[in-house]
Amino acid sequence: MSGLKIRDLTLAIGAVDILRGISFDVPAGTITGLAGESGSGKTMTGMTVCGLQPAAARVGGEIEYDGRNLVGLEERSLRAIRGKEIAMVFQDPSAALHPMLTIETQITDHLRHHAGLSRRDAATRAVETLDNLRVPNPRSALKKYPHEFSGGQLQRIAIAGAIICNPKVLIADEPTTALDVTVQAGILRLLRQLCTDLDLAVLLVTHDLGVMSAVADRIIVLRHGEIVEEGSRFDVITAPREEYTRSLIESLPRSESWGTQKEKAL
Amino acid sequence: MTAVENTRSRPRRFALPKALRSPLGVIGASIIAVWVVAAVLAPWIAPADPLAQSFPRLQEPGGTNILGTDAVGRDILSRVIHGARISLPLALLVVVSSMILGTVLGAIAGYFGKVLDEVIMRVADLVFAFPTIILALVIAAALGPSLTNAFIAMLVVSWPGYARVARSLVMVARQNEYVVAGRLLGASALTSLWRDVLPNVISPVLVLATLNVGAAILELSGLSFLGLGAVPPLADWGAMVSDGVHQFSSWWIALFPGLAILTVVVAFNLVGDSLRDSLDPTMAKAVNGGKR
Amino acid sequence: MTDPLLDIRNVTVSYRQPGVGRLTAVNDVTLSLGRGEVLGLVGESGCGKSTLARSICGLEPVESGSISFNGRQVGRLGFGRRPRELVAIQMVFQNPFASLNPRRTIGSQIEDGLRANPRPDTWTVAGLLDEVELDRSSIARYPHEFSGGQRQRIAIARAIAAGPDLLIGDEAIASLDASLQAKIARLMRKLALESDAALLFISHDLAVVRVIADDVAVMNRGVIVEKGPVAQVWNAPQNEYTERLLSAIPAVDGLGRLPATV
Amino acid sequence: APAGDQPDKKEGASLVVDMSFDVKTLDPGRSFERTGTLVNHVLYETLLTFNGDDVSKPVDGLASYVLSDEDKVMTLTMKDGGAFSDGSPITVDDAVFSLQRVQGIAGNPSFLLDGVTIAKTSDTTLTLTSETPNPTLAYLLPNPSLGIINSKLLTENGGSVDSDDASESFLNGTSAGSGPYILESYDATSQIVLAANPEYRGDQPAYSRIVVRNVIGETQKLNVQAGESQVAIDLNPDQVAELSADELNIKSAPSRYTIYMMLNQDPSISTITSNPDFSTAVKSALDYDKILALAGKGAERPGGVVPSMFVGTLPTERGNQFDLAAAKESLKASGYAGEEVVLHYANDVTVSGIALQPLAETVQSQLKDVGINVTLAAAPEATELDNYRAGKEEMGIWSWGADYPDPQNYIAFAPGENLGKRAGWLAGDAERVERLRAAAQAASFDDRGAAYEELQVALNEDGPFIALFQPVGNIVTAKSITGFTSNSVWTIDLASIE
Amino acid sequence: MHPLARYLLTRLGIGVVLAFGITLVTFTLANLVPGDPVQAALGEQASANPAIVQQFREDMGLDKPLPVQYVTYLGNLLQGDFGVSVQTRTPVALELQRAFPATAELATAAILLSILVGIGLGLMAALRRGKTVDHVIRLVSLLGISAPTFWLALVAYYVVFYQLRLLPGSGRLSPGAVPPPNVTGFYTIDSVLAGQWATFGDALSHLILPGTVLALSTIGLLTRFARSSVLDVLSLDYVRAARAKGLPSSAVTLRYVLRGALVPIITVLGIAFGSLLSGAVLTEKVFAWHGIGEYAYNGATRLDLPAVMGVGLVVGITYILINLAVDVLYGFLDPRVRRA
Ligand SMILES: Nc1ncnc2c1ncn2[C@@H]1O[C@H](COP(=O)(O)OP(=O)(O)OP(=O)(O)O)[C@@H](O)[C@H]1O
Ligand SMILES: Nc1ncnc2c1ncn2[C@@H]1O[C@H](COP(=O)(O)OP(=O)(O)OP(=O)(O)O)[C@@H](O)[C@H]1O
Ligand SMILES: [Mg+2]
Ligand SMILES: [Mg+2]
Repeated sequence: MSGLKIRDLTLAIGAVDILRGISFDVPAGTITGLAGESGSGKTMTGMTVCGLQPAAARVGGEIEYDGRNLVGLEERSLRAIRGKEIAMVFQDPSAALHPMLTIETQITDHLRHHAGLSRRDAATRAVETLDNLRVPNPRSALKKYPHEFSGGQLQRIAIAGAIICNPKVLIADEPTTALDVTVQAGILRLLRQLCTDLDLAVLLVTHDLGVMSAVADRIIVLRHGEIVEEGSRFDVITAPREEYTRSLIESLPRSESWGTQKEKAL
Repeated sequence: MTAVENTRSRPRRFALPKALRSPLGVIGASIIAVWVVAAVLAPWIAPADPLAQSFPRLQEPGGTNILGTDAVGRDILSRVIHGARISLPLALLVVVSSMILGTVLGAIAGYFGKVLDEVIMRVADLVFAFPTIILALVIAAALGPSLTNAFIAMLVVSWPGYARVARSLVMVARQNEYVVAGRLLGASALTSLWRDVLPNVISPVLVLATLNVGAAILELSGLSFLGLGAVPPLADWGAMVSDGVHQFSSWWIALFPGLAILTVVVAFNLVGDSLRDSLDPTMAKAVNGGKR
Repeated sequence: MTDPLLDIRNVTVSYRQPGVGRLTAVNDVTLSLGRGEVLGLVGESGCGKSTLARSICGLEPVESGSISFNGRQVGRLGFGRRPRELVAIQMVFQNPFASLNPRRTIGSQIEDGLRANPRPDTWTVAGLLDEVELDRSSIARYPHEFSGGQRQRIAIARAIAAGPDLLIGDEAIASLDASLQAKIARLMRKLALESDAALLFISHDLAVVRVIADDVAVMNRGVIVEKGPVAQVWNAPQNEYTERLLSAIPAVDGLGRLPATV
Repeated sequence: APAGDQPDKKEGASLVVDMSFDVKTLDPGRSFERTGTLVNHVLYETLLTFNGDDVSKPVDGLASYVLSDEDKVMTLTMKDGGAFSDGSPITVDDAVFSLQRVQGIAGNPSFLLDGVTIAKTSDTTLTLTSETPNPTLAYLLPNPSLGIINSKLLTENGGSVDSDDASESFLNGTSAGSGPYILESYDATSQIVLAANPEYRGDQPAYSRIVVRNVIGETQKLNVQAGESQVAIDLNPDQVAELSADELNIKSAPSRYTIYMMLNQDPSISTITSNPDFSTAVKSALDYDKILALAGKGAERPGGVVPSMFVGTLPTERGNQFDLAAAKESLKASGYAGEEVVLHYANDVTVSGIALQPLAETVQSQLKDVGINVTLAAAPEATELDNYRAGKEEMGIWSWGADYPDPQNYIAFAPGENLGKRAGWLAGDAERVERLRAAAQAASFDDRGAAYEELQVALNEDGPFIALFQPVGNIVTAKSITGFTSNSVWTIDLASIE
Repeated sequence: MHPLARYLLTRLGIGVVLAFGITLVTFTLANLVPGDPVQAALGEQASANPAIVQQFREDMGLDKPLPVQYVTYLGNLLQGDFGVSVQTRTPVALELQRAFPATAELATAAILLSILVGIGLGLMAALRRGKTVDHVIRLVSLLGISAPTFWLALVAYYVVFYQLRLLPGSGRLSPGAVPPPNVTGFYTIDSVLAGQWATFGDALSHLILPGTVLALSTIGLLTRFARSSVLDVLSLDYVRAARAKGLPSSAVTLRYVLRGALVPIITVLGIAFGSLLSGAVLTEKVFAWHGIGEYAYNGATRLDLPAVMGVGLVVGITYILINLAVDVLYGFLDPRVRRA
């Protein structure tokens, strides 16, 4: 099986245990949702998979990818995997793209580095990718700077940069939190489509259960660095086993629970 | 976004104790303390009267005069010690007055905007467009050399730094929702400025002031060096270095007062740095931006 | 029919944007609100919701049209104090970390509210703290000792202390944890209605508004495109934009249905 | 003769002279500062001159002279064969033009010819006629400010003998004289470069090029030590004391400056300093030897204001003397009760390398010992001059440099005269001094010495001036320099440097 | 009109107003001086003669009322005439032409040095945050900003020139050396243009000591600033994103980090320039560098009104131009500014 196998992953900074031994799989062709309250270690998990945890962090356990354990791998080999095989998408696209570099530079520099393509070939590939992701006028978009795009377009561009090297794994850290619902819908569709078309293993980090419910195949709920719930999307949302998960779901305005309270208040 | 962070991590009161916990801050504070003690106790700890020309001229360091004597036979060590009584209080006075003046003007400009802002900030630009020392030079030359006039010159050239910082801080701070809330509850603009805005921008301004004490000492001594500051026979460090220009091979005349300046300025910078490091990043940036 | 409490007629507000020209943030908006009513205002980011709210408070100059409150014209807030009658419009803001002065005790900040109240004896600080379910001992504490949700309650207490006839919540719960949102929203509604005030509840999230407001207005690019009772708008949107907005909300049913895009 | 004809070891080499500049212009008719004088002396020849170091007797320059019996009319006869640097001959018209121009353009040196009428009397002669007997005229003519200018060239470049003259900037770029050097470039702030004048009819100077640089005293010392320059002009005795005579030549001579202190006599300026007893107290309170020590080795203290090398100088013993007891007594008699008196001085000038500041500090400290509270007021000279010349300073320390080597120059210290007025000392204020002054001015050559000595004794006793000392002038040169002449008028004769 | 062009024009307009303000301030200040410029310019004997004093006043236009003097000055200024120095009676424009390039060359050398060294050290310190290198660099930069320039100049002069004889001490060229033909006024550049390599070496060796002394405080300033802005950038998302792309760290540092850190650094360059000029006034005195600092000092102390105003103007305009250049550079580096 391609994709990621995470086994007993631990991460500590100083005396603080941030991840306390978590194990789960991110199989290819599926979206694995990672949920949990703020500070539960969602982002840390994603970063650790890429080997981008803070320098002071101590990592234990295994992250198996393509038959290798990424934990403890030397920086050079990691760098060869990073961006090429395992790509990342961040929460706020306008912060994750350098404001002073053109789109072209930002979505092709690692392509050229990893695949040794010429500038022109890389640009051609970039145009194709942007076009696939339905970014309008891809050719002229390459020459533009991030501030000239809307948030949704930027996130598409960022995703283009992430998939341009044909990675096997995509880690998306709250890719829609900074966006409006209408835009969010588009990005979610895109993720779904990429996952299927490219047989990507997607790790989707989000605290939004609506998003989970829409795209994740499996849901993992993290709390204080431990997995408190894991299961298929339907199971977790309709029949949460953990108290914590339940409270999360109940507080959602989508359920009718608010309505009853409104009547009460009146 | 930034506003969130900035309120979240800001300590409630001025973070002196925490800031001074850093080792460099401690070193800086200790050096300042030593100089302050030296300044206060100067008459008792200085080996000689700083004005008494009672020694052989141009004695090398060592012997009776530990740091040597100057061209008229005064003890350099005593003069260096007494120099602290001039440089330190004057620099503090310059910094405090220009801080008050600059902050008030900058806060008004930042809070009220429009014409007031334009007028105040254009005047500040005007002052900025002059290199400090040249403007101070003209002022000091115009009014005649004296510490008072050096003070006036320094005040004129240093308030804009505070005004800029205060203005930019106030412009951000007045966007804060508690400021708006205060207005909605019926506070007048002045009340709002005084009660809700100023207290929340004052710590970076104070940090800037601490950082500027060093610069003020440097500039004041620069004026004295040019003969436009302290009036002889006052033992002023800058003026003492200037004496050394005429007595080059008697290197001790210029060396020691220069070292005195260096240590004090280093100390204030160390303390200022650790204070700034204790500020949250956005405010620290404002402080950096206002530095000349 | 008596005059409504808040009467917004053909209001247009625009901003000057350097190098671009003027940007009309609120375009010819007409709305009214009576006592005891809860109106939700929804729309996407940047559509002008906050601008409208700020104009109602006199914080933005109105370019054309008029806003009247209790029959009194709302003018732009200048250097002076706000007119006594207009203090009856109070607002709760989005950012719980910026809505309290970090250097004053929460007691004194709530007192500011009481001082602005024409009937100051309606409330006491302690009573208000009870009302928002905070410990009375909090009076002497400073904002940084409270969590985001607690701060938002303090901000609500301060607004309520002023005895408002109109309470505006501008994304008042948006930055809170999902589990807290319901609580705070409920609190606002309850307090507003108990004091016979109107509530203008602004949010970009239609799902949230749906459960708290009686009526809802949908705003798009500065224009109110649809207004009506919540159930009607939710179940049978008249406007195409509202429809789009609604269909983009992911359903939390665990069925993996992708939200619709246009 | 072209320079190439005389093989010389220094041919082609540049001579570097360091001095602190006070130059404002190189127009001889306007220049009266030390640097300008030094340079103009080798750019322009004068009708009369001094022979090397000896300023006691004017000798023939471009002309020879006879003075009429009553000392009123001087007849100058031009010598043949003189030529300007552009090759044109020097005529009597050039001489008349040059002198009249000095008068007409009313520059700093125009006082040299006050009350003198200049007339051409033949193709080779001109006369200078004074209204009153003017025995010093011959001592004035060597002054480089009275250098002879190429009148034709200057007229073509805006020159005239009246206030319409517009040739100053021309003269700042091109010299129009007949001296051993011509001006190559002039920058008032950094340097003046001179090149040998191939048309010069005297002996070609040893150096074909001279760079005079503007450098402060302390740096001059380092430069001459490092071999960066060959001549340093403004070293003070302290600096000289640190030099080794094995490595450098040091020539010290009394300078023409008198450093003096002034006590204002105008009661409206100060009731304290105008009190004669106070004045006397100050005169005895100063420890002159200690002050002299500040001026370093070689400095002297004549008994009065006239420097040691001039006729009529007063021996030290006859001058004021330090007497603490007497000072305290006079101070008591004056009724002085510890009020602040302000001592003014310029903090940006040095006189022969001596800064006034330590001096003022020492005076302050010495007066303190008898109980006089002095506040120092330092200012740049430019600011202070105005105060001083307007007679508004309570006390001041200034220097007076002889404009020409004659004691008559020191009449300025008399009541009602230039300096006297600045001290609030007006004509009629001091009967004895004025009587002695008249006597000194009337004295014939042999008696002048004694007459001026008497005058100075009276000045010391009754006057508001206290002569402090006469600094030494030091010229330090590299060992490669084997000789030069110097005097108090043009400091050093650049053309004489070998 | 292109927004950038309009922006520049606005800035230029403000610059003109500022320059006008500078003349007004200098004029007012210089006329507050208690001394009389005429006394300062005239000798002992001449000043005692009222006729000469009067004529000098007329020559210099000092007999007119102050407002008339000011208006005349402004009028002449528009024709590029800065007036005539009261002290030297030379056109101020001419004197500035001589003095300004000297200072400009010194300041340029110093600023180039500071940019190179300052940014380099700052980057190094930030990348090795908390390590020994970082501490050493911080110490050095702290000393740099804390040492009085005039004192450093003295010490450097004494040690490097006087004791060690490593470098020439004073002046811009060796004594007797002929300056290269004047094109830019920068001896280093002019000598290269004229192909005079010996002169170039000479000018350069004279530039090193004062240039370094002058640069030290700016290096300190820039190092500290560069360090903190690099640290800021290092924590930004786009740097994380760049690293997540598997780019080599040199590419991340140079392309992403430095690029982002440069913008705030550029903005302090204007400030640094101001402090450099202040330093120049003090440094020039020690190194006998006959530049604008010395000219200003002499002008101010000798009450040479036109000279002081000339300096004020030239320096003010330079400051404005430099800040304009900084703004343009800023726009060049940051596309967001380019548009707004
Ligand atoms: N650089 C760091 N050094 C030390 N601790 C860190 C660092 N970054 C994050 N942490 C800590 O690690 C824990 C997990 O953080 P993480 O960012 O993974 O949370 P998260 O689940 O992504 O939260 P959110 O929903 O707010 O993004 C938190 O307690 C946080 O304080
Ligand atoms: N002070 C201002 N100056 C210029 N433009 C502004 C200003 N404030 C807001 N705008 C612009 O006006 C428009 C409406 O802004 P407003 O804040 O009212 O939107 P909003 O609906 O509250 O959005 P959000 O949901 O993001 O809070 C936006 O395009 C915004 O960029
Ligand atoms: Mg996270
Ligand atoms: Mg809003």
